[in-house]
Amino acid sequence: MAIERHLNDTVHVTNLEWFVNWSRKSSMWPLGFGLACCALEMIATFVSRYDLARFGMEVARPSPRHADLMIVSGTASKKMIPAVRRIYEQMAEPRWVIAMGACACTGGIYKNYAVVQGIDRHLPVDVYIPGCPPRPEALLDGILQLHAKVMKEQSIHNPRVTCVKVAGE
Amino acid sequence: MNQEAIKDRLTAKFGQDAVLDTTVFRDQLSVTVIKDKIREICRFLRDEPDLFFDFLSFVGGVDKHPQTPRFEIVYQLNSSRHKHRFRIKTRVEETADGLASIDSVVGVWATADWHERETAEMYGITFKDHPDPRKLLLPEHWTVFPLRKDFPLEGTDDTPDLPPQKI
Amino acid sequence: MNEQVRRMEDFQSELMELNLGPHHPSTHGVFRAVVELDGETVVNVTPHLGYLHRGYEKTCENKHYHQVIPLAERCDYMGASSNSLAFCLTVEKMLGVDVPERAQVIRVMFAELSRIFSHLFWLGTHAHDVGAMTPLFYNLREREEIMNLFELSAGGRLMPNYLRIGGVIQDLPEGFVERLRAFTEHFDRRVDEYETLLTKNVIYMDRTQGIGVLSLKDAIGLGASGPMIRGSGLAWDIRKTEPYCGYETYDFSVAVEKGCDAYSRYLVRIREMRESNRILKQTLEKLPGGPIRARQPGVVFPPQEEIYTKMESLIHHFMLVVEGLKAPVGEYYQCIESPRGELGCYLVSDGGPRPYRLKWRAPAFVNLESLAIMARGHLFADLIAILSSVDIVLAEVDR
Amino acid sequence: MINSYLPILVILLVSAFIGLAIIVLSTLLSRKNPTPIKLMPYECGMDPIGGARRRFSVRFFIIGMLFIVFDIELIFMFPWAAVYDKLLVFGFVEMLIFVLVLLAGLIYVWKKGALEWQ
Repeated sequence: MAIERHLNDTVHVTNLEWFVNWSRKSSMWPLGFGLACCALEMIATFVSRYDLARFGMEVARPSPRHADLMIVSGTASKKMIPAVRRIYEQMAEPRWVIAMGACACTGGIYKNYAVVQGIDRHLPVDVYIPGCPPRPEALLDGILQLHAKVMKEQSIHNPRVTCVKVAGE
Repeated sequence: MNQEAIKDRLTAKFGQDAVLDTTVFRDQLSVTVIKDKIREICRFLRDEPDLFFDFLSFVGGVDKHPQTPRFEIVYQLNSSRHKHRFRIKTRVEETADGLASIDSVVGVWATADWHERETAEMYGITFKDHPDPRKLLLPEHWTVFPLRKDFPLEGTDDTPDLPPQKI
Repeated sequence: MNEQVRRMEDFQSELMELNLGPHHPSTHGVFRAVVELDGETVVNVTPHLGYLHRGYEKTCENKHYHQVIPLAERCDYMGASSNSLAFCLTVEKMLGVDVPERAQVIRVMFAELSRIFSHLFWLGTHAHDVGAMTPLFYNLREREEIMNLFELSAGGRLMPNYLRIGGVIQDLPEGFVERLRAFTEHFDRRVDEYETLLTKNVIYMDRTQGIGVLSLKDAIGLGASGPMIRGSGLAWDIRKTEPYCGYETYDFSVAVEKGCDAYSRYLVRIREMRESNRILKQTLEKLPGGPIRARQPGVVFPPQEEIYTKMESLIHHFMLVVEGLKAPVGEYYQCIESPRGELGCYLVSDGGPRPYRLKWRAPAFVNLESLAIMARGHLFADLIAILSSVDIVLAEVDR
Repeated sequence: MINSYLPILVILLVSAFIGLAIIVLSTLLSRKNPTPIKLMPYECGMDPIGGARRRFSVRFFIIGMLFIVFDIELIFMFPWAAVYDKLLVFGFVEMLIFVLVLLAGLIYVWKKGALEWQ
């Protein structure tokens, strides 16, 4: 952040860091980005029974400009991957990625010509959630682990720089 | 009207040489017709009052690789009035420059548009005077025909993840 | 004011191309359409598909017959059990396997449950697209109940993977029948709740009546099936015309409307939910005892408990898993009435353990062809209502 | 005399402060990482077709104007509603006339067909 130039790691920076991490974690807005079957389980997690609103995340923003978290739920086909990369790049920092479901993690049961074998070939993924489709509890567990990861970030000392990976490296 | 009677109507109308082969399997009969007359046959099957096949379920391709002629186009027909089904097939030979071609039946059934576009991009069969011969399901920059038997399942290196970078 | 507007309009309105792109809240997945707009009226819609093309048919050609069932279920993740039913019926017709009575009734139960399952999600998202937010939460509450039923019987919530070639994987657990009976009893009142929200709602009627008109001639010409064609006046339901799985023994009526527009498709789907509920009640009464899978060594899996005790069952199971079943040479086309229309599975077999060619006749893919005709001339907001009235599932459209 | 206008001054200062604070803090604290793709307009993940500077149909502006007129009408009602009990019948009649004038405007616009799209 721009402010760290004046506050060279005095004690209150760590408190400020805790505060910044806490505020980011507790109001992380997911991007409404459902690709395939996992999208239905993601929607089931949003709605009243599993209730993602408990974590301040029930606002699924359609536009990447207002979203912090991209939950890639479903199969990223090779025709869709340029759009996925562009949407990720158009999200504002700080941004996180959850690969939900076997297809997003490793291509899942579709090991063929049409599917990208894992979203981490193109995007820096923070949390992988296995399952086809993962149960809503698994998605919630993945989100809680992401919150724990965000709390451990040094968002002021060396803020994360996340960018799209070079093609297929 | 059972399928044998439909086949006899076909042979009566288009002569014996139009119907090349008939296979019967578990109460379903499929007739292989000659490729050049496909559009007249389809129009006849649709317009004949007591056949009246006005509903085309799908147009599909089958790659019989070792055999020649290589490709087989399947037309699965259904009649909304008489509620009977029928299947006709044609064999299409892959010419030297690797482009098999057949007349398009979009004029007869409007639904054949997307079916033929998908069969074209998956097998490399061109449907003559098709109104909109663009790719349907595959990315634009691909030049492979995935559903052919000699195409590996995992894809080759000309099915890249990303289109060539437009710098 | 209006005349001056029209005069000014003539000389400068050129078309605006808008991208209703793959990532859009109201395209029910990754559907893309380039829409040419003249101000707010839609001049032309050209859909671009393939953003969820997963190579389903090519993958099936490299799988054994019983390995294709999970793939088939993921092809239409809203009505998963009806997909595996279509595939299993085709293979059983080719192999000449006759499924025991109890398994047939359970299959009808699961097919009707997945029809209600799919129509509920459609109703929620369709109402959401037209502006009504509440039905989504009502419908997903019922869906959770059906997911409990799927989970109770087969373990999977969304895609139970419960059917096998020759029957079903295991018998219904004890609590299933009581829970299903409780569901069927209170489901009719729930559908009345949805109807009070939408059917007589003036805003909803203005947004959907006369919108997306598909005449019967166009519908048949464009191959539309299921609620699309029943909303245009043709009472064609494959459960009635070509009954499978014992549907001829159930008494239900085909929901048909003459209106040809989005509102009549809504009415058709609502009545279909009620009819499915009626069928579910009848399946509960006539649920017979007996085995849940046919006994045909080398083709159908032997019962699970016999594998640990009997030697030849173990050998049959082992051979079936390792080498798969050998289907006779030939081709067969079997279609069923899925929640979206005529779901057909055309299977060509060359005698090997793998399907030589599997052509999946996806109703959503064919119904989507009529979008351009229906959307022309309407406002842009109506295009969204029409798209959601077609009820597309992108995994089935792009296969 | 002066202190009867003090509250208005306080309100103005506080609102200005809050508005400016939000703008200043967000520019100060936010991280700037403008990549060319991030600055491109977002069009559902695809390449944007055509620029944003183009000739729009006039009807959009008409509907925009009508909205502003009736929105301002509503804003005038807020302070009136706040002190409604002190204004007694006079305030009520005054607002009634104001609403009726605008109602006449609405009827005129409706009859001229400016609300329809065609």
